Amino acid sequence: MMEKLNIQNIGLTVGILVILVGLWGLLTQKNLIKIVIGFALFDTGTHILMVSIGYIKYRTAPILDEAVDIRNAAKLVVDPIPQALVLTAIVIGLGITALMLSYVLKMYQNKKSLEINNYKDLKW
Amino acid sequence: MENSIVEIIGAFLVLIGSVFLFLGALGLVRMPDVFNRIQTGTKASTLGTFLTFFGLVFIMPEWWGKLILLIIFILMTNPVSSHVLARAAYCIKVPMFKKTVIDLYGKDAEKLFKKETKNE
Amino acid sequence: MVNKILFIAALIMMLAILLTLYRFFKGTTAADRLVAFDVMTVSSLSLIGLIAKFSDRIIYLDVAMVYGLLSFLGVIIVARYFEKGL
Amino acid sequence: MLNIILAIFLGILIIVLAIMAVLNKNIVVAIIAAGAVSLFASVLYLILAAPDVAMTEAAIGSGLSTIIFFYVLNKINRQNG
Repeated sequence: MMEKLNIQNIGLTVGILVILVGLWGLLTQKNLIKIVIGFALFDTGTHILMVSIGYIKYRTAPILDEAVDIRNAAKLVVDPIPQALVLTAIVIGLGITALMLSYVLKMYQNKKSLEINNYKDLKW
Repeated sequence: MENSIVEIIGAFLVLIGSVFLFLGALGLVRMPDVFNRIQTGTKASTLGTFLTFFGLVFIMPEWWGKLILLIIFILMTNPVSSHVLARAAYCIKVPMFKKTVIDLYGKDAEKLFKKETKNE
Repeated sequence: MVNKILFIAALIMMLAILLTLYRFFKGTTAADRLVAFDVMTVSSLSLIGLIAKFSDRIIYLDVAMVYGLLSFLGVIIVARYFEKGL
Repeated sequence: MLNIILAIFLGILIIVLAIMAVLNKNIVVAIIAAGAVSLFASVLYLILAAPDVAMTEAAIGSGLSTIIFFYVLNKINRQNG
């Protein structure tokens, strides 16, 4: 039991739980802005999950300065590839959030309402 | 494992700083209305963060540049944010505690907000 | 000796963040919650300083600087929204 | 040892704030809670040895997202009356 309690497993658990909470908010809320907030939580959860996949025990951050010897750097630092992927995903998540919010603004300008139940134009 | 006396002084400074942070959070729970909470929370937490970074200067002497920069940054931004917060809380008319004695900001604030709305 | 004292200091800071979380959870108005958010971020700023000391990398202090700047910006934005719109 | 205690503490904090961001009726409080989730997630990235991701998450996920949300909320309020 105590051997399973390391930082990587805690990170994976927190990531999956935040993904589930975001999905719950995305599916059950009626307000349009609350739906976008649920999407932002989902995004944060996937980022925590991906960073904690690349973590290796007892190692330090992959930035080379005087604390990390360059010749032994491959044995001292964690995996830098998932961090680079997450760095890209954060910026794309901001773009998607801004696009969804601009759609919310357009929908509000048409119908003067933020309730999801008032938009039934596609159900004829 | 032996530590020099300077490092132990620094560690005790960090401990005093954390106690100040705890007292600020306790005041945030115990105080009755918004303005009292702003006063106790931001003042105590500013001193706590200041003492923590100042103690880290004693423990890690080669990091002094960035730590002093952080201390100056905290001392400049934290009172500004507390002031803006108090002004916003007054502006949306948060109810005061019923034992409040005096409100000197009232008349000035009425004139100020009227003038600003006229200009727009 | 020094490491034990710093460990106790980190535990006290975590307790302080939990108390502000209680105020954030219960606070009756939105301004209460904004004050709790401000104190919470300032407390975790000094927690980042202790993490940097324990893992012995100076690069972590840059994160503390960005963190402080962005939390300040968030409080200013929400207060401006309360006052008269952005 | 301190790393494991801090990770458990930050995980509990992140999950409580996320549930609060979903369940609260007031939209302003929900947006502040979502920003707080991003800020504490950046401290968790610091423990997971990723300071560059922590910096970007604190700048973009917390700062810029909150600004965009309040910009849209202000536009909606202004069209109302």
